[in-house]
Amino acid sequence: MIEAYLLVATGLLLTIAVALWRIARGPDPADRMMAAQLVGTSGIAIVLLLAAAGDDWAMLDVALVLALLAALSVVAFAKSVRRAGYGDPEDAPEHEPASRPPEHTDA
Amino acid sequence: MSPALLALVLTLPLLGALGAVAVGRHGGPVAVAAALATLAAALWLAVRVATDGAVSIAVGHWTPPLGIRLTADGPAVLFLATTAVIMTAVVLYAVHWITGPKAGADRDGPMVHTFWALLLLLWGALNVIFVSRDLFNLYVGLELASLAAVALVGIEGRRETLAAALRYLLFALTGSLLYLLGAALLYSAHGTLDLGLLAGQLGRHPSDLLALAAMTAGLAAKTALFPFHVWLPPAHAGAPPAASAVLSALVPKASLYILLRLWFDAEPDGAGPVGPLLLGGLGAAAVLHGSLMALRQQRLKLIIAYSTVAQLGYLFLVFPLVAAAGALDPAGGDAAWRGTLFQALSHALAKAAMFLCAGLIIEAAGHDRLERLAGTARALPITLFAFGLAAISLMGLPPSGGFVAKLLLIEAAFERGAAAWALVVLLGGLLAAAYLFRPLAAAWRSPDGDAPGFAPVARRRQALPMALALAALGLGLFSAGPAELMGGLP
Amino acid sequence: MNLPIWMPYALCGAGLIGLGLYGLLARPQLLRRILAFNVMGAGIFLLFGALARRGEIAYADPVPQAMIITGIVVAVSATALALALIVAHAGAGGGEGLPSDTPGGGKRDERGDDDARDDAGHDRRIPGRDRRRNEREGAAR
Amino acid sequence: MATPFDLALSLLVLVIAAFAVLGRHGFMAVVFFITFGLLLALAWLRLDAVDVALAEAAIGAGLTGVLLLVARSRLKALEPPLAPAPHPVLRAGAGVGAAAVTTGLVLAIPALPLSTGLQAEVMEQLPLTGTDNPVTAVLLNLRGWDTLLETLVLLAALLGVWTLAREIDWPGRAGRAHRTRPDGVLAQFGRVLPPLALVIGVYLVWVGGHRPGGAFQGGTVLAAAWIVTVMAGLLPAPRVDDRTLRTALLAGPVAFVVLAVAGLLADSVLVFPPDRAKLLLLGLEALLAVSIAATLAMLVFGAPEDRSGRDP
Repeated sequence: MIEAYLLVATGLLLTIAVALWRIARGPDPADRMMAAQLVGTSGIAIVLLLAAAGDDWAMLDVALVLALLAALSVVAFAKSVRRAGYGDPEDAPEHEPASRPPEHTDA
Repeated sequence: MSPALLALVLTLPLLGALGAVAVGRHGGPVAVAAALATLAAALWLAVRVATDGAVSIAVGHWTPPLGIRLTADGPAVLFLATTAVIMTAVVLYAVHWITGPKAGADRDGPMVHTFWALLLLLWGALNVIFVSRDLFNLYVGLELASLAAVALVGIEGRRETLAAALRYLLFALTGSLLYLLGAALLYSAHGTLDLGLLAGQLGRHPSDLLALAAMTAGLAAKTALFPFHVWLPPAHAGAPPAASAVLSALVPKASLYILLRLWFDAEPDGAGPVGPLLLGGLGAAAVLHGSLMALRQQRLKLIIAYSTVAQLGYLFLVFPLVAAAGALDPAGGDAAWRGTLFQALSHALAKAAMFLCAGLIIEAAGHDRLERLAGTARALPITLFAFGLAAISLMGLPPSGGFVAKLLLIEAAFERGAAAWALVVLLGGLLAAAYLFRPLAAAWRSPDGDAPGFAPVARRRQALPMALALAALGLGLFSAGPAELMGGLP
Repeated sequence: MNLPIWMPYALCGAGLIGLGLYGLLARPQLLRRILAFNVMGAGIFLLFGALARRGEIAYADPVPQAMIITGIVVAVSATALALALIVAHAGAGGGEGLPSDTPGGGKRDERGDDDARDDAGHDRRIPGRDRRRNEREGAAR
Repeated sequence: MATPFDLALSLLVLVIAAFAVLGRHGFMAVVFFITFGLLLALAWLRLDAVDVALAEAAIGAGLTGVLLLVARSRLKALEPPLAPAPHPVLRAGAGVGAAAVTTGLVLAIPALPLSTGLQAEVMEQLPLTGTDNPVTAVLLNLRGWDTLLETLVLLAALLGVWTLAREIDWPGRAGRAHRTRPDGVLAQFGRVLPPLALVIGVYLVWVGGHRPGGAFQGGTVLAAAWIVTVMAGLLPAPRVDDRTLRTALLAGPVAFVVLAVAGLLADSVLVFPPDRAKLLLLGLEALLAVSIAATLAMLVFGAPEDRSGRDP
C-alpha cells in the first residue's frame, strides 16, 4: 500500500516537472506564476500522499500551510505587477508609464 | 556571585537594546545607562576572574552536549572588558553626535530610532561570542553581530554607504554559511558542538578536515583577511564615525576570536603544515598590502580603515608561529599567543580612539581630506594628541600595548627560528609610521591665509578618544596583569 | 539498489551548496546573489538534516531540527535586510549589481552576456542590439 | 531505503535550484525559488522532520518568496543600471571553488562517522522540559539561548530595514499605501483568507507543545494573515512609532531576555524550573508568536516611505 502511495506521488512529481517547463518558458510573468501555483497544488497532493504512506497525520498541517502561503504569494504577485500599491488584477493595464523613482537622500 | 555577573554582562546590552526600541527617539539615555551598567559588570567580572579563575555557566543548567556552555576565562574577560570600555566611549560620543549641532534635541528620524538598539545588539552579540563555547550558538551570535554591523554601515543611506553595506553583507553571509557548513559536519560526525567536548576529537576524519577548512575560510572572510578584505575599507570608512570605531575595533575580532578558539581550544592536530603557513602568509600579505594602500589614501577615514586591514594581518601570524612541524605545539607558542591577544586588544583600543578622533575632526572641519586639514592641530589639540598616542600603539613603539604585542610576536618568531615573520612585523611597524605620519603632518601644518574655520568641539568629547588612546598605552605600561590573564595556550 | 533514504537528500544538499556558493560569488545581480545565498543555506540545512536521519532510531534527532529552524529564521532575516538594502541602493542611483572593486576597473553600464539576457521579456526596453532581441522573441512567439 | 520518489525529488530540487541560480531570466529565477522551497518541504517530510517542513513551507517557500517578489518588482520599477559582469577569472575561480566544495562533501558523506546524535538524551530529559514535542523542547528550553538570540536577529533585521527610511517619511506608516477596489478580487481575497490564516496560525502555535508546530511556524502564518489584509487594502500598515506595534515587536524578546536574566537567581541564565516549565513555555511561545508575526510582517511592509502614490 505504501508503495502505491509513493508511486502516485512520483507520478505527481512528473506533473511538477512539466509545470517547471512552463515556468522556464514563460513568456509572461503571469504564466510563470500560474505554473508555480500548479506546482503548489501538486505539492499539496504529495503531502497528503506522504501523510497516508507514513500514517503520520501531523503532516497535514504542512499541506495547510503550503496552501495558505501559496495564496499569499499570489496576492504579492498581483500587487507587484503594478506600481505604487495598486494591484487589482481586473484593471491592470498592459503597460504603464514609468513613474519617477523616489529619491533617496540623506536629508 | 560570578555567574550572576556573567549573566548580567550578557543580558544588560540586550535589555538596553530592547529598551531603546521601546522608547523610540529617546534611546540615548537608555543606551548610556545600559553602557555604564555593562561596563561596571564587565570590569567587576574581570577582577573576579583574575582573582578566582574562570567562570562557567551551563545555560538553563543543561550541561553539554545537550545544553550550551558559557565560559568567561582570562582571554574572554579581557575581550569583554575591552569591548565594554570601547562601547561606553562610543555611546558617550554618540549621544552628542546623534542629536547633532544643527538639529537640536528634537531630532526625529530613522537614525535616532535605530542606532542605539543596533549598537547595543551588536555589543550583546560580541559578548555572547566571547564567552560561548558552542559552535552553533556562536553562529547565531555571529549573524546577530553581522546584521547589526551591516545596518550600522548603511545607516546614512547614501549610495556609497549602501553599496559598502551590501558588499559587507555578501561577504559576511558567505562567511557565515561556510562556518555553518563546518558546524553541521562536526555535529554529524561527533554528536556535539561544544568546543570542550570536541577537543581532542577533531582531525580524525576527512570530514573534520573539510569542516575545519570551511570554517576557517568563512571566518577569515569575516575577519577581512587578505584577499577577502575588499569589503572592509569602504564599509568602515563609510559608516558614521561612532559606528566605524566599533566596526573596525571590535567586529573583525569576534570572528578571529572564534577562529582562535576553534584552532587552539579544539586542537585540530591533523591540520598539517600547509594551513597555518597559508594563513600566516596571507596575514603577512595583509600587513604589507594594507599598509601600502593606507599610504596612498587621501582621506583620513580611509587611511584608518586600510590600517585595520594591515593590523588584522598580524593576528594571523599566530598560526605559523604556534604550529611546528604540522602539529600545533603549545610549548613554544605562548609568546605568539600572548602577542596576538595583545595585538587584538591594543589595536581595538587604538583604532577606536582613531575613528573617534576622525569623527571629531570631521565635525570640526566638515570633511576628512588630508590636503585641507591644515590647522586642525591648533583647533583640536586634545584630539590630535589622542590620535598621536593611538598612532604610537599602532606603530608598535614603547611603551604601548602595540609594542608589547610586536615584541612578543618577534620573540616568538626567533624562538621558532623563522625570522621572516619577525621581518614582517618590523616592516609593518615602519609602514605604519609612514602612513600615520601623513595625517599628523597635515594636521600640524599652519593653515593658509583663507583657510575655513573649524566648528568648536567640546573638550569632554575630545577626552573620549584620549581615554581610549591612554588605555592602549596603559596596556603596555601595565602589561603584567593582562599577560597573566591571557595564560598560556589553552 | 540499497541506498539509505537519507543518501539522495544528503547528496542533493551537497549539490545545492556548490550551486549556491557559485551563484553567491559569481552572479553579478545582487538579487540573484541573495537567491543563491538562500539556495546554499537550504543545501546546508538539507545536508545537516539528512545526516541526522542516519541512525537506526525511528525518529530524527531533534537537535539538528531545532538548529535548522533557527537557521531558516536567521536566513529570512538576512534576506529581508539584504533585499531592503538592494532596493534602497538602486533607489539612491546604484545599479543592479555592485560597482567593480578596483577603482576605474569596471564601467557602470558594462554588462555581461547573462545580464543582457536576464531582462529579456521583461518590461525594460534597451535600444540598439536589444531591439534585435525583441524582434527575435516576437518571431519565436 | 530510498525509493524512486526520493531520487526523483532530490533530482528535481537540484534542477530547480540550478534554474534559480544560473537561469538567465530574473523573474523566472524568483518563481523557481518559490517552487524550490515547496519541494524542500516535501524532502523534510521524507526525512521525518515535520517541524522543519512546516518552517520551510511557511518561511522558506512562503515568506521569502513574497519578500523576493516584492523586492524584484520594486527594483525593476527603479530601472537600475545593469550589473557589471564579473571578471572571467573570478567566475572561473568561483566555479572551481564551488565544485571543490561539492566534490569534497560528496566524498566525505559516505565516509562520515555515524555519531549517535542526541535524540536519546533529549528523550530522557523531555519530561523536565515542559513540552512533549522534542523539537520545541530543544528550541525553547534546552537550546533556548540560541532562540533568544535568533529573535534578536529578526529584530536587528527590522531595525536595519528601518534605517533605510528617509527622514521626511519618518515616522509614517510602514511601506507604501495599498489601494484596491472595494468590490475587487483582491479585497474579496483579503476578507476570506486572513480569518482562515488566523485560526491556522493560532492552532500551529498551540499545537507546538505536543506535536509539530510552534511559535515560528504559527507566527509566520499569522504574519501572512496580516500581510494579506494590508495588501488587500482593508487595513493600513501601522505607523512605525505606534505603541501597540512596538509592544507587539518587543513582547517575545523582552519576555525571553527577562527570563534569561531571572536565571541568575539560580546562578545561570535562562532557567526553566521543571515544575513551572510548562506554563513558562506556553506563555513564552504565545508572546514569541506575536512578536515573530509582527516582525515578519513589518519586514515585508518595509520602511516608511512616500505614500502619495503617483499611480493613477
